[in-house]
Amino acid sequence: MQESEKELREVAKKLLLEKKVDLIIGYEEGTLPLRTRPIFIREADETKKLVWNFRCENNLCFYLKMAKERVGIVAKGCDIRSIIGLIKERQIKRENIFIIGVPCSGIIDRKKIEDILEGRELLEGIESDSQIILKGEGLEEKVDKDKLVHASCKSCKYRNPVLYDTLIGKEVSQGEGEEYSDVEEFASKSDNERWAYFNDEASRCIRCYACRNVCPACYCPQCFVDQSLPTWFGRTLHPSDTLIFHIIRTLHIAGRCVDCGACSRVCPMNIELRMLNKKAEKDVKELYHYEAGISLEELPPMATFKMDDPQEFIK
Amino acid sequence: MNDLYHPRSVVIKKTVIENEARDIKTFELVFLDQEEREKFEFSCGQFAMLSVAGAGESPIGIASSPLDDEYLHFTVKRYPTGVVTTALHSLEEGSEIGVRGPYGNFYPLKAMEDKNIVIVGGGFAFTTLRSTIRYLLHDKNRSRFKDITVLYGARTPGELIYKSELKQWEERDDVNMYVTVDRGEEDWKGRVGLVPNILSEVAPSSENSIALVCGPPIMLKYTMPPLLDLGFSPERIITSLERRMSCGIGKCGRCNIGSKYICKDGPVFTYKELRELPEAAV
Amino acid sequence: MEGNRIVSKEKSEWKPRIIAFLCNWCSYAGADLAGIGRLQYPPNVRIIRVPCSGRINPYFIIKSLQHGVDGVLVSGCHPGDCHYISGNLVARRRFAILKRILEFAGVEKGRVQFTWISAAEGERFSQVIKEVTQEIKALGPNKRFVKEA
Amino acid sequence: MRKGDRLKEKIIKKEQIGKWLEKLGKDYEIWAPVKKNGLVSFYPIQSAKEIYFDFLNSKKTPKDLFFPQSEVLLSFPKEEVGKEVKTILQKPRIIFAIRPCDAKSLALLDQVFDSEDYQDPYYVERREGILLVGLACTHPQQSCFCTSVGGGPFEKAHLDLVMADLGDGKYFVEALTQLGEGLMQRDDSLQDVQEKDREKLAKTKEEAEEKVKSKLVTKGLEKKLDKIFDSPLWDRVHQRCLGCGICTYLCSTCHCFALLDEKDKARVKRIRNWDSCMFPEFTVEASGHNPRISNRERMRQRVMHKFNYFVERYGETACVGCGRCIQSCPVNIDIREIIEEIRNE
Repeated sequence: MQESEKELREVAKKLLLEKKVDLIIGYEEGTLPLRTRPIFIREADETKKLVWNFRCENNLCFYLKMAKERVGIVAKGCDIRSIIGLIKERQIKRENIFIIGVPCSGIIDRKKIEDILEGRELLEGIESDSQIILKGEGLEEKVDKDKLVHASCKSCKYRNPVLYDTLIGKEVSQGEGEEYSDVEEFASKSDNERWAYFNDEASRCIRCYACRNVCPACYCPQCFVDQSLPTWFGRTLHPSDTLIFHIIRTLHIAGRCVDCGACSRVCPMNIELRMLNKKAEKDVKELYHYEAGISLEELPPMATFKMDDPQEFIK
Repeated sequence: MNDLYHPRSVVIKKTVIENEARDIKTFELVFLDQEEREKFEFSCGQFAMLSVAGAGESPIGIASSPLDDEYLHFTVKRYPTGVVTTALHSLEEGSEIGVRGPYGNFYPLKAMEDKNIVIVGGGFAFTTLRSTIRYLLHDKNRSRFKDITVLYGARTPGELIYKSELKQWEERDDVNMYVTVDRGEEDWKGRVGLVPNILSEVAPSSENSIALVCGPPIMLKYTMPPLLDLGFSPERIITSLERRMSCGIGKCGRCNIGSKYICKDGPVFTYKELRELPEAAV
Repeated sequence: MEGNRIVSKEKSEWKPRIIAFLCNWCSYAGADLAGIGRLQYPPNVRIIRVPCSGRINPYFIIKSLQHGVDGVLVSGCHPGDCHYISGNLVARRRFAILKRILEFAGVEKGRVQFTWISAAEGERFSQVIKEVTQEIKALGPNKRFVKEA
Repeated sequence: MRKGDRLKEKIIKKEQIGKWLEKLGKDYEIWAPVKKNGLVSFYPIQSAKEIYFDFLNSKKTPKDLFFPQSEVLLSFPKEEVGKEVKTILQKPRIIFAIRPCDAKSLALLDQVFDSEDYQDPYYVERREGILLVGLACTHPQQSCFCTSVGGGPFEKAHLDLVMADLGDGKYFVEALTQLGEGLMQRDDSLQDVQEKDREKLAKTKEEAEEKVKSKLVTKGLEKKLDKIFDSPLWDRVHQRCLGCGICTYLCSTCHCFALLDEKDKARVKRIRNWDSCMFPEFTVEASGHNPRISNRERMRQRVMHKFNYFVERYGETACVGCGRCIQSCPVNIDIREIIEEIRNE
């Protein structure tokens, strides 16, 4: 990790000095234990602030959507898939983006740390190669990184960038395990159980829209939920309103979602948004043999059709 | 107990389409309960929340004079994304809507007595100025004010509102009327020119005068320098601001500019106050 | 509102309220044909004519459920017959995902149904309405997404 | 209240709390911190067993018990108007174990919703019908800065009764209002305070205060802000912002709202929902014009409102230093840093 961080800083510095880019978007250390956060660098000197580690949890594509200059972006496998989506949907121009690809063995899910802490406060977190040491008042616990990896990353098959201008560090081994086991297990429950689950999740939603705002695939100038004429759905906290918001968002990003997991990670109310999105991803794969963010050419599945698309569901 | 947010019922007695684009309408509203009209004491420059059940509420300046005690006038522009304005425009005469208010402060009518009054208005923001003109020109009031100059402009002749009244005022000899349009049309025989330019041409004296200015932000911006040049001090220039509002009573937070709430501490501000407000952009 | 009253009556009397979004160029004419042919079908369906099944936004379907209808039927032209060449084909993908997601979230199978009915299929129309009505009746009143007053 | 009245101080053992609450539960609906789905929030409880005593602070602020995120104000047809505001609280309520910072936030909201010129009936009824039983904060977090904005982990202001965990299985209880005293007297098994309890309390308090490591100078901040409305600082601090509503919706002092109508089968409801100045739609006018065009303007508004406009209007900073915005911001925007930057500007 140390090595690649060094390499990253050098690459970024060079890009700025050679004026290949005007801006580097990457990660720096944050103000809370184990937190990193986005940083915007325009001066070569500042590149020493850049970090790359297990804790770089943000998907930085959000910032590409508004960047007007030539941008160098530090991007993990999933972030790059998001970038491919944005290029394909003509939200950004390939020639304006310099992709600094970083192979990634998975990133942290801070909610798992909260579970371990059980209400105690984390005062310090130290990251080593394979472990995180959690320190607090009367607390010192070593946890394997494997146990803290975000659910999206575990079975990720795109840990190595599929598109990049430069690659930092060495390629890593792909994620293992069955990608859709959670979805399948959940699908085997009864209608009522599934409905109760989603209703319960949606009842916690506070409509902060962080999931939507952070989502690289959500770039509509005005979201359907904010539209006033017509006002499609209510703006109350009624679980019907909030669940509809999440379901429609899932439909909107079906075939475009790359399962970067950002929506789940930003949710302050621990709503498991991945469950819906993963299901849509699975369906798109099954029905239309499409995976988002892999090729720059293939049309997004929901924007096209084939004469012989499956239609067993049509009466 | 829930009086604060409780609209009073009014009936749309009459509607007048004011402009060629047909998206500005004046609504004549009559309270179902005349007592409510008496309680609805307002002054020129104030606004009220008009509500259409199911669509919501919208803050609209009161266009009738406080002395028009039978009815209230509101002139409303319909916007394609305006839920309430669209709903209002679709209503027929006889429909029932709600009114909540009056809210906000008003033009300093008392301080204007024994002074020359210069009124500068642009486009559809002329509504509360119309209320003021009606008030000033009322038989009971006219003698309390000195010279009255009204300068009103719109983009095109078709966009001038209150046309029949403009004509009436032009015919009076106790008010100096100047009506102008940015772009003339074939049958337009009146003035052509931007409000700030016409203002400089007309050059009303600033001595013992107060100016009331209301219009789109861009007009306000360009009207201030000529007024200052004419010798109007910033505290003698009175204007009215607009912002999105929801509660009308200074609580919901959206019309917040600096420590002020437009709905409660405004909408009427002197140019002096305005210059001290961040974000006002005038 | 009338339907609302029906719902609140005894369960034995309960009659489902179903919204059918029908493509103007095929299924709507099919319904017409069923009418002209005096074909009997249950009166529980309220028809909304749309210019093409491609016009049907998932919002319409979900909003219908939120408003308390008991079932939604969408019917368009058979593949290859779309008046606008491919409206129904793009829609087919959209419906496929929508149906799967709704069912995943716990909306009962059969609550939201899709079909193709051409202008010539009056008989089929009445048959489909019979079936859909029966199936939705069997499911009972819709409880999913309903935002109670 | 007579200060220093020792009769108003008692000791309660942790295991006694259940009994005490059971007695209070006869007349009051008790809301307390409960952990569900990994989150601590205030819920009505039946038994003290449900209470999660070891919470740092609740995820959401208890402000929504006074000013709910979504509330029906009126409904039409009009024959129903007026019936709507029935008694909102079925039973008087106690919020048990509210943190001092959150209690302070209610005092700030009072300025807005219960002032001389405006009493919000919905808010006022709840405020009058809900007693505040505070739990002093023995574990302030790194992100806490209550002491920099006029509060403290053991601050007693605005509470009816305050409790402090002495760490030895005992809680120090102090009644601060007559109502609070009433609550205390409900249980005669509460014990008298011994001198060593008092010493313990002082020590715990001192330790807690020491834990509030973030020290910010907020004095004079409003004057500084007066001068930097157009500073390039705002270009920097907003850069990371996603424009979501987490900071506003988890904030214990944010109070902006929107009124909107909703139609269902039978009637029209006029609803008051929280709103956030971080959303573009907050200020966009019917004409489409938006005076706050980007996150830069919106974030500036949020900071200015808390540390300048509110101070000018009500004489206090609209921030209680609870640190929720810092903890939950998805991109780690830290208000402490922003304040520091403003001071250095």
